[in-house]
Amino acid sequence: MHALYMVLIDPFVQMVSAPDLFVQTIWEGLVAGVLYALIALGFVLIFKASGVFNFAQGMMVVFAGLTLIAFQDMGLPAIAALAASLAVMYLLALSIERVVLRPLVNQPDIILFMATFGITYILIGFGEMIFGGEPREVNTKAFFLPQGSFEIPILGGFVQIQKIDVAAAVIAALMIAALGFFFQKTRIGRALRAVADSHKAALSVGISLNQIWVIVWFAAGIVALVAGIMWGARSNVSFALQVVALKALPVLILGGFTSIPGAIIGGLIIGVGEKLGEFYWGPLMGGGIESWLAYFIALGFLLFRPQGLFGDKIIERI
Amino acid sequence: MFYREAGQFKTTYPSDMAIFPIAQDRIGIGIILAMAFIFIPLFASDFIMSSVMIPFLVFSLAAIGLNILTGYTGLISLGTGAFMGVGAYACYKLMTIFPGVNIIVWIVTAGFFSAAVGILFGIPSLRIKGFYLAVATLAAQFFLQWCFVRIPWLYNYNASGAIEVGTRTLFGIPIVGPNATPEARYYVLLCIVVVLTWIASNLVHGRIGRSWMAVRDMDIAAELMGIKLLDTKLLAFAVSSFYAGVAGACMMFLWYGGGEASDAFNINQSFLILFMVIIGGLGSLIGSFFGAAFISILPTILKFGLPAIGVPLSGATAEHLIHITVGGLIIFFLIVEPHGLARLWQIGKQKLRMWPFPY
Amino acid sequence: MEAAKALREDTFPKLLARNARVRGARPAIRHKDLGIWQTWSWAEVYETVRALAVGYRALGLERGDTIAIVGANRPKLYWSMMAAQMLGAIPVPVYADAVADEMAYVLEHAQVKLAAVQDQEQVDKILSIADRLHYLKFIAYDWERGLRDYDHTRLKPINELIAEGRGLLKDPAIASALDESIAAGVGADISVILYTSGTTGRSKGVMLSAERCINAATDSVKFDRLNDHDEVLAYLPLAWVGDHYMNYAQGLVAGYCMSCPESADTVQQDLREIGPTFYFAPPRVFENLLTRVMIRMEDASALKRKMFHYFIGIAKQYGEKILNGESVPLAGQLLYGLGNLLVYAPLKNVLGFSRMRVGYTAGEAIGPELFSFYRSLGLNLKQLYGQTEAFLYVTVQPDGQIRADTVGPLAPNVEVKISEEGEVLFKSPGMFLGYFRDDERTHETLTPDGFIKTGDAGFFEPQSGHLKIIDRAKDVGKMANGDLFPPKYVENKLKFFPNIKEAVAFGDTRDFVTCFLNIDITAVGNWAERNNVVYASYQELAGHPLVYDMIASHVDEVNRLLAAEPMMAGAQIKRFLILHKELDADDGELTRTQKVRRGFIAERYAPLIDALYNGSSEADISTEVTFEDGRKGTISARVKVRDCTLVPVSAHNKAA
Amino acid sequence: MDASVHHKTSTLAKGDTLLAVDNVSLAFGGVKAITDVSFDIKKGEIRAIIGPNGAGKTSMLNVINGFYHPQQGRITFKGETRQKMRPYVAASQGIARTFQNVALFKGMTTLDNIMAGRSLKMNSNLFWQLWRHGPAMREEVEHRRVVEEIIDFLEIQAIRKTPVGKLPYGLQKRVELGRALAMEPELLLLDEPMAGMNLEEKEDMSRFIVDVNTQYGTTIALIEHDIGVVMDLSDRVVVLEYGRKIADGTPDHVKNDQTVIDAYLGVPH
Repeated sequence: MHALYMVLIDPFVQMVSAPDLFVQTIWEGLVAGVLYALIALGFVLIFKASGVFNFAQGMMVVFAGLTLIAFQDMGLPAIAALAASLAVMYLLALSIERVVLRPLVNQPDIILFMATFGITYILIGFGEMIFGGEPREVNTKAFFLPQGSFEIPILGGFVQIQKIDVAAAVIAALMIAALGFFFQKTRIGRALRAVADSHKAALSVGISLNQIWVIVWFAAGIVALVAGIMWGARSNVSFALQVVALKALPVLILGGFTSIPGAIIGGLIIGVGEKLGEFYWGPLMGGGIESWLAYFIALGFLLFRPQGLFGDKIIERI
Repeated sequence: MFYREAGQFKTTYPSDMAIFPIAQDRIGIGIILAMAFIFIPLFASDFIMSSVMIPFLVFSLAAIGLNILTGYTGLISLGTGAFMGVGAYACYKLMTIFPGVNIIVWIVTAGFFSAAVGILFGIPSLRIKGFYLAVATLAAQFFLQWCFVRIPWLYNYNASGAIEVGTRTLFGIPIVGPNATPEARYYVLLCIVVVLTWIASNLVHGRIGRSWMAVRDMDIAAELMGIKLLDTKLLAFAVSSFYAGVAGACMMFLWYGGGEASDAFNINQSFLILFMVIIGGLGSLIGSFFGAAFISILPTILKFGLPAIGVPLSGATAEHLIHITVGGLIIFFLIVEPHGLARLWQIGKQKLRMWPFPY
Repeated sequence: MEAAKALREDTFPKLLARNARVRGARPAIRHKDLGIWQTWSWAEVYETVRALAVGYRALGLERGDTIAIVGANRPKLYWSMMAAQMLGAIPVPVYADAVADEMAYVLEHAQVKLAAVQDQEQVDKILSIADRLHYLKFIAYDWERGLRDYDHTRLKPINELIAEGRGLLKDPAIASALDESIAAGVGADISVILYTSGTTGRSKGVMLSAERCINAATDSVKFDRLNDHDEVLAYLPLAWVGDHYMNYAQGLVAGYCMSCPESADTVQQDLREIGPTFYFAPPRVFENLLTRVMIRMEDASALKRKMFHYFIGIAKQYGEKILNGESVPLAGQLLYGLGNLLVYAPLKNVLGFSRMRVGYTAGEAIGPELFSFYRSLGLNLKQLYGQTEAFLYVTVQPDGQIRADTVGPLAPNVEVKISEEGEVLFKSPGMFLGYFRDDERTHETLTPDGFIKTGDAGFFEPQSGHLKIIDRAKDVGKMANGDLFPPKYVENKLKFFPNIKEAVAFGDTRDFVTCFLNIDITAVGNWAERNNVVYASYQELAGHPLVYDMIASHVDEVNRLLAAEPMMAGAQIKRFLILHKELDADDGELTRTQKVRRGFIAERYAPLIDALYNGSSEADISTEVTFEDGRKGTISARVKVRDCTLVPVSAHNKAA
Repeated sequence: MDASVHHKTSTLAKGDTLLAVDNVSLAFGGVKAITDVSFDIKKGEIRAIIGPNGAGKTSMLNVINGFYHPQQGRITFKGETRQKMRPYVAASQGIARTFQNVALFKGMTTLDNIMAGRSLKMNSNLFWQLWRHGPAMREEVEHRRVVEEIIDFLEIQAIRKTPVGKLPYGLQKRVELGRALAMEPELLLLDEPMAGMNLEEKEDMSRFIVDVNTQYGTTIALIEHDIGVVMDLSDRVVVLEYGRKIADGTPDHVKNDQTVIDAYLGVPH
């Protein structure tokens, strides 16, 4: 009886009795969710355009972040470092297309998926060799990102909010708006959407498949760079992030592999869900349930909606 | 070239359906077994034994397990490491609770615990397919990994959180623990691997293997033929996890000899075994061995081989190089032969059978 | 004839009974069926054949009756022969691919009362000619597929006959009657009637007696030391003497096991699986095989191809010498050993010849190069010369006396003499009793002193005592200038090239030799692919200028070879053409054993022959053809004629 | 042949109703695939289902063997009426099928594909399977025999051990028929068995279908576009258009039906 009470009733009593803490938890969940969403976003871009389940997206975030830091270390001004990092991400996209994707065209999905494992491994080895294995922080000041925090009085308590988190949310929103614009209004964006439907359609727009791949991987690289900056600004960037980056996967399941809004909403749900779970239920189980809760949320969700939040009902044909 | 198939005709179905219907293949297997049982223990150094052969065998077992699930049944799993962990911890608990029973019994029994957990996490596979299922298996990976750390009962409340292994013997010879020689551990492991490989081969060549492959190749057709999808998939999960579990127990007790276990069964281990299966060849038992050899021995070669030939290599650089090399080779192999080393082997064998003709 | 008297088993049923007694558990016959080699031991075969005999008896088959055996090599058809012989009836194997007309003639002429056939196809064929078969009472069939709904008043599966026979045999009276019937058979009985297709006229039914068959087979079994551990593949037509001799007679005498292939498509695979120790094939089979080997090697990597040809060269140099036990330099032995490891042994394995102890070829002259090729690989391939009327053997090459250009010395107990016209005449242990219901031709064939005329021209090589066959006696011609013209000799030289499938040479009473050629569509098609020659049909490929060029180079090569031989130098080919269609047995251009019918072809393609001799560069031809389904049609074509270079015969050769 | 394919014989006699579909309607989301269709299949007959593309033919087969579940209607098979079929029930009760786009197990050999068709009849337990001995091996051999007879029947001996993915399309179709036959079905559903075949292959396939029907007494329902083939093979024809039944009867009757002629000639409604 007691156990049931602890699980089913007590957490809610706590929420109501300390509403400011509840709001604070939700806020932190949302912030974590934004980061998950950013990683998921890069993933969705690639999957949508090329059908590749890009396992390396998390690693690309780390790599992009560390590259930026390395350029700053070399004394480059922020803008120049940013530009140089973008160039590196472009080169990365180009070489992935050349070395990996092009020779593997028309192979089954699982093969391409495995190839992105290979990319991950190379990025890890290469990254650690160049940048070292130490966690690094992004110099937030150089990017005019706000620091410190402010508090909002709410429901008889206070909610502490990091300014950088607000900035992250804003930037993420801008990023999504920009992507939306890119997909809806530009020629290349439309071509990318076409390619998701059929490769032939894309060709008829006059863009080769290879170009499209470079573009989406580069776009994913940009998203990774932004995610890397945000993440690095909040805490730090290290290769350990790779595991955190895997959290983007349940987000995808929730949101669907091809839906950009899905990635965002999924990210927020997962972020909030796991923070609430950790804060209110975690202690019952010895803590640390954050490491798996996201997957269980996604799993539970899948059982009822295998096609994801925004997917269409699958009619199996034969 | 070495094949002399003329005159090897089959007059009964059992001989036609034998796993090695060609005499030369049987001889080849005999030679390999003789090498494994006689020559390697005789001539290999302790270092080779404990750093090359034992890891290779442990990984082979795990790879066979994952191959049954992914290669034969078409279900991608990213949780093999965790299932290995279940085996290791189950074995640890069993040997602590029943110290009188031989450790080998518990190593094998541990597989059943792993199988049970595997079935549990396999249930979603009825509704979830492809990458979605892969993500679902991550739930198992992280949840179980969490359990290994957060449930002190599993590691007998040792302050270090590690598995502590005492000496265990078979016929008076220590096979587990600090006193066990590499040879003794190798032999135990080899026997387990040989028997389990034989069983796996029996399974995949029979009705069960066919239903696994049917589900893999065309699940709807399989279902309409009366193959029960859930049963088939769960059996694959169970068998696969059994192998992973035994591999995990072997890893902990015959290779590592105890230690910080939660780290050994993390997500990277799962990935590594998936690589073995892919590079070795999906849906091929021999491919599992190839893949295991490739992925498990390659780092050792890089780490010890390069310095030996005069290339100076610090520990850290070696790690990085290994990552790059493994990653590069994965991509290389996928491009050259997406069906893995097993396919190359098969093509080579076919060439030898048809020699001097090209096909 | 001493051996014959000592023989207790003078009929095949008695041999079968002996085998069942002496080696009852050893395999007697295999059949690749339902995926595996179903095997029956001698004891099982004996039991089954007895049952089948009783089954046939119940259908009214009696001593002296004939029963037609129609189909591919199937155990139940062989058993039907044995069963018939148990009853004292005479099996008459018939070519399964015979068209309805031919079959009607043979069945009616042989007065068959029953027919044991393979499947629906044969049943349909016989039913379609049933009104012409006045003696035929009943058809037994092997494969039941598709026959379920047929009217079964005169039709029954062989299986059922066996089952009924088994039931009846439970009655001791019937069993002992069967035993008596077997015992009543004597060696002088007609054992089998083999219809020879013959290059001219209607088929003749060669009557062979049991003891003569068994004597001949006993001789050859001893000659090649065959025993009951040998294995053969039964793939030759049942009606051909080769199959009846090698598989049926020798098998029963030596007690070895014959294996029946799964289907005509799988013979090559089945041959590989069985790996026979004793093998018999007409030259054509070896020729096709070599063509296929060469074609498949063309697709190999450059390195492998080089290696292959290098070692084939080594084999040419040393292989035959090693096989004949002659001395070979050590380097040669080592190279040959390496070649054996890398090429010969694996090649033999792929072809299914790994276990072959003795191999024979006969039926036609074999190209010397072709013959050497197989010999050089280490295959103990030998030639024999024989005839249906002899129950095969007249001459045979013993181990160690093997030559490509002769057919060997006399077989054991055979007598041969050469007539004044150069025709080969013989007397042999297996010689026939006569043609069934054809005394006239029997008399034509026999000389007054009891020798059989072979119709072949030949002579004994003085130094070796080997017989050399030149050609059919009536075909060997003289050219206008008196030079010898042996058409087959020329044709065989041409046919050794894989690209040339068939050749018909003309030159009798003419000023020079010309020939028709058929290209081998597989070989030339392959060549065309590699040389970017585009074609839509056989006809188009055959007329392609590049193909002509290639074939012309082959003909030139043949001319060089002919020029090197003093007797044949005059028979060099001056002009040739490539026919627009393949010569076909269905059109009467070939015999059922795939021999060319030169006279018929000359008549049919008269305008082309005119063109060859009147100097025109092309000619129109229109011929009637028979399609597979029996429909007739015409094809017309314009065929080009090509001139060749004649090699001057050197003074040295002339002198020699 | 000593052993033969033992076909499941229900108590039904030839000519009894084997399967009846009553007022079945099926929709996906708002899209209606089948609207209120009823027809029956009699034991021992060859029943054709024809209609223009998108008429709901394949959906109908999917309803019959339980892959789709209709929103309305009933299915009666061998006297048992159900609201909807379940795939497993359909298979174990004796309904087998082939698919419009060959649905073979591509990675397996011809032999294994057909063996897989025997799955329902094989039941040796896991223990024996582990060792591939005793009952497990006996069972394998026993079923191999049956499968070999099917291979013989369909004349595909030469490709017995070829992975089906490497076979030409016509042979794949034949193997798929073999796999369905291995289930010893009472009702065999063939979804465009001759699609994409040349004339000779079509003739072969027609012969096999007729032989299956006569030799094993299997009831056959087939979808086919080649009207000539349909008219030759089938005893009765049901015509669908836009998910509705527009005609039902003997080939002759259907051929002369004005609605059918309009449907095929595309007369606007």
